[in-house]
Amino acid sequence: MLQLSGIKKRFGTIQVLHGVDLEVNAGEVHALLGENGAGKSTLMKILTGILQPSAGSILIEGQERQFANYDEAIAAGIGIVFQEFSLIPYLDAVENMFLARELRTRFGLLDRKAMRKRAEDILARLEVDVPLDVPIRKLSVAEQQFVEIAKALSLNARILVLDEPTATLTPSEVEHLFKVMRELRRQGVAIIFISHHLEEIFEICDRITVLRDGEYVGDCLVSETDNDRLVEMMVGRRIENSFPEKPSIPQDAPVLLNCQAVQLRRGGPVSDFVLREGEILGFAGLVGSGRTETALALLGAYPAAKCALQVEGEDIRFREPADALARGIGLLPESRKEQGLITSFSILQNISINNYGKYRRGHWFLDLQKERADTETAMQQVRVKAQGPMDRVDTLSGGNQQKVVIARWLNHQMKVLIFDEPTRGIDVGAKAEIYQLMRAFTAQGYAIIMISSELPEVIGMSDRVCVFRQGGIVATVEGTAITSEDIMTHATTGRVRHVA
Amino acid sequence: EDGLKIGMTFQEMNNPYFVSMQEALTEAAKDLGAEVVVTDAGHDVAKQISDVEDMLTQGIDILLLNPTDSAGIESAVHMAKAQDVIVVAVDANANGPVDTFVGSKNRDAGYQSCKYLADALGGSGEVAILDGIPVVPILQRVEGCKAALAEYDGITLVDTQNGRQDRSVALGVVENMIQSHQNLAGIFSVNDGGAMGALAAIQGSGRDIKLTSVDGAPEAVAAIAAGGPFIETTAQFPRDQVRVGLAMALAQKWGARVVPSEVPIDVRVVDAKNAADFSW
Amino acid sequence: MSHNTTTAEAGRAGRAFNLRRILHSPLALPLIGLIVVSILMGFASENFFSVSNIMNVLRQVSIVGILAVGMTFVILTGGIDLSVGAVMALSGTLAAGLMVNMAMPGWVGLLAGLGVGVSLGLFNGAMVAWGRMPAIIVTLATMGIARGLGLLYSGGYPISGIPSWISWFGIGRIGIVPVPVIAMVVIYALAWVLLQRTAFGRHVYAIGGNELAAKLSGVKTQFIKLTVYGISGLTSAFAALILTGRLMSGQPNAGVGFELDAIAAVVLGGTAIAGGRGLILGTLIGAVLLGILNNGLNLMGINPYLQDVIKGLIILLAIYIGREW
Amino acid sequence: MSHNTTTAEAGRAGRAFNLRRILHSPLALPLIGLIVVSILMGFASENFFSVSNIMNVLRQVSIVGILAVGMTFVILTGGIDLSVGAVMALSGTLAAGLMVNMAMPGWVGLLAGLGVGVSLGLFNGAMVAWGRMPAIIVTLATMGIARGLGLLYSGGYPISGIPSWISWFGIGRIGIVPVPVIAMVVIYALAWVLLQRTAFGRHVYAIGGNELAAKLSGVKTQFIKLTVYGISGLTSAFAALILTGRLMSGQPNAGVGFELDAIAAVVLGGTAIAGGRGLILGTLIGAVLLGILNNGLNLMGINPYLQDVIKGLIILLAIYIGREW
Ligand SMILES: Nc1ncnc2c1ncn2[C@@H]1O[C@H](COP(=O)(O)OP(=O)(O)OP(=O)(O)O)[C@@H](O)[C@H]1O
Ligand SMILES: Nc1ncnc2c1ncn2[C@@H]1O[C@H](COP(=O)(O)OP(=O)(O)OP(=O)(O)O)[C@@H](O)[C@H]1O
Ligand SMILES: [Mg+2]
Ligand SMILES: [Mg+2]
Repeated sequence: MLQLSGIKKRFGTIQVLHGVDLEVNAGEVHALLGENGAGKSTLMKILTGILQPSAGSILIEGQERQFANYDEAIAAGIGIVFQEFSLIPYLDAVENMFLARELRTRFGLLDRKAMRKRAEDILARLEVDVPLDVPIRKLSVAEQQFVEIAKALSLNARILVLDEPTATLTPSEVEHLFKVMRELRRQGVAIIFISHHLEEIFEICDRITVLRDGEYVGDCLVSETDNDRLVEMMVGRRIENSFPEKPSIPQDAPVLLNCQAVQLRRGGPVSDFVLREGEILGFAGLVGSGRTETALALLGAYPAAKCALQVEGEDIRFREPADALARGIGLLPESRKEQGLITSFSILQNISINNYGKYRRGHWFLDLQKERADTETAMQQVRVKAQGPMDRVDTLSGGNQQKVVIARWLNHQMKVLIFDEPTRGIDVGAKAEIYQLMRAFTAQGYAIIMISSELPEVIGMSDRVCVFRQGGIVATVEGTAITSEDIMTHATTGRVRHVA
Repeated sequence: EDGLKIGMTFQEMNNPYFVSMQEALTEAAKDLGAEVVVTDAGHDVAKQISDVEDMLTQGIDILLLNPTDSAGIESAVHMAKAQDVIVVAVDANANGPVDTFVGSKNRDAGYQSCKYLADALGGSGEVAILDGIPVVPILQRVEGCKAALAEYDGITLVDTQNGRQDRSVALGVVENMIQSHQNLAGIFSVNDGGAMGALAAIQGSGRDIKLTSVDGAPEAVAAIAAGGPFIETTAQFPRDQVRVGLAMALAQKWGARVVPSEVPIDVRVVDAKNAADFSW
Repeated sequence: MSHNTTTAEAGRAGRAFNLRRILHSPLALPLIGLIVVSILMGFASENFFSVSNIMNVLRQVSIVGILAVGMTFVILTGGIDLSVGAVMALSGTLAAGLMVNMAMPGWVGLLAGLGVGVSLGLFNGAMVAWGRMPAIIVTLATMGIARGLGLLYSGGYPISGIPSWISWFGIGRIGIVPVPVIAMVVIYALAWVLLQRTAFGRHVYAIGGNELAAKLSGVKTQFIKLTVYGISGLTSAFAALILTGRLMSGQPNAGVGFELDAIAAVVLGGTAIAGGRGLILGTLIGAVLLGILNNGLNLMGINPYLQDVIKGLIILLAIYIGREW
Repeated sequence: MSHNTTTAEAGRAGRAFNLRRILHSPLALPLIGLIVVSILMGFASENFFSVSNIMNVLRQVSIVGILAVGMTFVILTGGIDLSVGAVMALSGTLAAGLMVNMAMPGWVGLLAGLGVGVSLGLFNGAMVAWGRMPAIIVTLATMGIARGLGLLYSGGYPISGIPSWISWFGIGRIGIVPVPVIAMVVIYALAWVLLQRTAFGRHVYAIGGNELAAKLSGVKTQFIKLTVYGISGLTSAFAALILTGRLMSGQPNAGVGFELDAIAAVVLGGTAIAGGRGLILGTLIGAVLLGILNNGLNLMGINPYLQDVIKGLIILLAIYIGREW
């Protein structure tokens, strides 16, 4: 059905793809695997006409094709769900799904009824309930992801590319998606599926192609491989058990952060929790359960109705994240592109952005040498793959961008770090590194709040877990009680405490 | 409600020339016990029409019109006449059934200034014109000036640039003129605002360039009295224009059936000799 | 951010009128502003609420109101058009010039005027869309070029002597409603249909919302941008037509600073200056609000210098109240 | 997007001069534009390259050049300041008024002028930073308010009769170099240090690059924005000082349209109008380029109307060549 051979791509002087092959059959779900920056997204952008290859050929049903732009690829029956969202924030779901492919009435006006009907049909097929009249930016990340998928489905594509669609979904939503993918497979659609979750690969995929550093490593049938072998193909080495040992935290460890009451919206639930030195406190819950908002409220970045905080025993209310930073509380935000990176900046400038207090010369001026030296150290610590600290961050792969944002907090003498979905879109190797890093932080006496939608991660990393539901904490589980059943029960049926 | 209501619309009010008109109007109205409404069109005819419409809504009896543009304002004149308002054009004429036009002889003003300049240069030398906003009175001054210069064989007009009647713009423009014409001997500015900028440029350059202008603004008169490059301004009489205009309107209001359709107000040469005694 | 500023919501609000919906529509705040200012003006000046003054205000609003239509399209895509006033002046001047100096029939002049407006608009659009140059500087340059051309052509003099029927566009009436007001309403209605009921309109919003995403979804972003500036040129030319009718002459100096009034109208109407959000009816409200301010302050006989100050403060207040969070 | 427009790279480029670096610096294109236009002007007018004319050009550039410094700060954060010309006029008028009408010593007047500029700048900044209102409309309103206040205060008359030593700021010289030129160079040097060598400067760029990200990582975005508009007010007041010295009077209507010249200088200098990228030295080059255009076209004795057209076309050409991809 689809055959890519010898695809090469260079950006300026950087060779990103060195002759990659990929063969996908009709009615198959084909996994594309590789570390961050291996070139997966780039390859898919070439397939869909968004980027032009420097060399190589694309054959569809035996015919050589060249797409000058995405439109031509769509016409040839190719659809893609991008790794980065491509929705228009102020248009609603229907308008987004039919953007540039609107249905029209006889008079050339929009046929809004028909579009709405078709959108409802497609979303019903996905078995998701997405509000249709609300601008897309009001929807949760998961809802937006489903709109993206629905948009690609509305093209009736014969070749469908899903670039990390599950990164923002909960397990039950992933199940939804897989059901739809199976149905499409039955209809003969060829699906290319990119994910860093290997268990998903084993669940849904038929065949696998692995890339490493822009090189084609090989392909194989899912039924003929196993987890360890895949990881070795991807990373070139074995990865030990990825979660580090949990240290034992003394019951009387000093409380760094005492959140006495946080209420996101007036009339909503009120939550409280404490964070002790040296611990990792997990925030679990379904997507949209209010974990991110709570975290932002703590820092003063979200206008919560109420937020009573004690930092090291002192009552405090932060007006903006800068105040929190001054008290040693930092955030790794959930969406790196919108909230984390300054894309026009270099890696160096992104890392040192809130660190200038350390790089002073003569009180007022920046010490550029020290800034650079520190940045290079930080980049090595998190293993950012780049040519140098002066590269612009928007040329990095998604995973490497995430590492840059993490590196921002390495040079600080922080007390509390809030990591919101720290491993979203991160490859297995890097994930393990991030976990090690988090434990290294706590060993120095920091405390970490980790918001995560990946249950294994929550269970593997957290010393205690606060489970969120409908905007508030419904339960806090500790030690051996941290099991996936327990957390899921609370997250789906826990009683929400409302106050008068 | 029954008192006399006088409306006056100005083409601009950030120019002492028009500000002094407004002062004269306010004084006169005080004597009469009349109410005064004043608007500032900021050189925008469309806004000026709107201003007139708004004043008509307020029920004015007399409209003193200082048009930004003679042709453009015509519809406002018609509207005013349709409401039986007495319309007197001041300083620049307006098309349409204007009852009286009271204004300076702008062509004469340009002519006299440039004649004075040419004479001061002994009838020969390079001269430049510092132009202004393209409205009829200004264009007439330039015409008059060129006519005067043409009478002297020895005078050559080497440059015409636009200083937009703005001191800061004129300053830069004249600095450039002085750079490009090494033999420049005289400059005529279409108004005193531009002339003050030109004066600063001439003084800054240290060259001997003579400057004349039109208006008779207090600053200009003071500069002429002080001696120096600024040798003459052909004064207009803004306060008198308003006073005469108001008188014409009142005459008609009181029943006069024949009022002059045009009252030209003379201009007067103000130079170092008489500057000390002159004011608007 | 406020969550009542979406196009789709407004679409729904159009369907059934109930108070809730109106209050949650992005039009609510501009409308409240309009009503409050009107009431204040009504108290301050007895003539304000007369039918003749209302028509008077609307007629005065029409020119900037029409310019603001094109401006809305442009701003919705995230651009800006500083050339509208100058393009209007040039288009009116050339139209009048053809009629007077070349003795062409009136309709030829008018068509030529429209042609000039559209051409300059497309020129802007081409620079922005294909030249990938920032709109603010492109249209700033065009503003200078258009002014210069108008003055060059006319030698600085206004051009009068155009056929008298053209005054109908500026001062005619149909019933008691002035022609410029009718023209303005028709243009707003067309713009509404275009923005809310056609694919083109959706694409305009999409580009302003996220240009890259729109492009990736297959929106012909360059073509849409080109068109949007073309529309702005066209509405400038329509404004020129009414201006020419009102002034009965071609005025190369007309419309200085109108671009700023048009921008103010658009923003007062609740459209985001960054693009992507806003409603054309909001612009109409914004334009009327500005007109009422000018008219009311004049009616109250306030010192013209003070008027500038008051107008500035009221605009600030209106934007402050209507700002998003 | 081109990837040679980062501040740090320019920082590096500053350290070692070699041709490669200069050609890859974001300053390269503005500089080439400047050189080409200068050479053209030199051919067209023999006086162009005289020392006295060069000093003349630089002196003329100084006022807009200084305004453009504040404008650069503001634009780098993604904002815009339309009020610079009006704030300059008001600050100069009030300073002159205090000296003349209130008979205060000159330095009190000058300090008061600076105070007025900074206050209005902070007023803009407060509206933008805390009021979360769009900069374009806030500063547009401030422009109207400042103009109105200036005219109200002076009654429309220029205020003359200020102490004669103040003319030193406008027409004095140190050696052969005019004082305004020295002032401009000093202000640019300070701005360069502030932007390239302090944390404040980095934060200015960061806000323009991604405000939300900057905020979440602990940049005091509101404070920085406030400061940036304050700086713009301050540079407007410095420009007023030089203008007052040049005109030896307070001019309430001076500087109309200077905001557009300042924006043009910033953009010609390669700063992205959307913020986040650009260099202060580029702005200097842009301002000089504009000044050379004005001066050269004047020297060539070109019809003033035609000058507007030519200037517009050259700006378009310069931006076209220097645009990013
Ligand atoms: N526009 C660009 N200019 C320069 N380099 C680029 C550009 N886009 C991508 N790259 C580089 O290409 C490489 C491959 O990136 P790509 O996004 O395809 O990786 P990926 O396999 O999708 O990684 P991830 O799993 O993190 O999404 C990366 O090293 C990235 O830095
Ligand atoms: N401005 C807003 N107005 C209305 N609803 C909002 C707004 N912002 C967020 N929400 C909703 O609030 C809910 C909580 O969102 P939040 O992002 O805190 O969830 P979360 O638990 O962190 O989930 P995620 O895994 O997506 O980060 C979501 O359903 C979201 O749609
Ligand atoms: Mg990728
Ligand atoms: Mg979240």
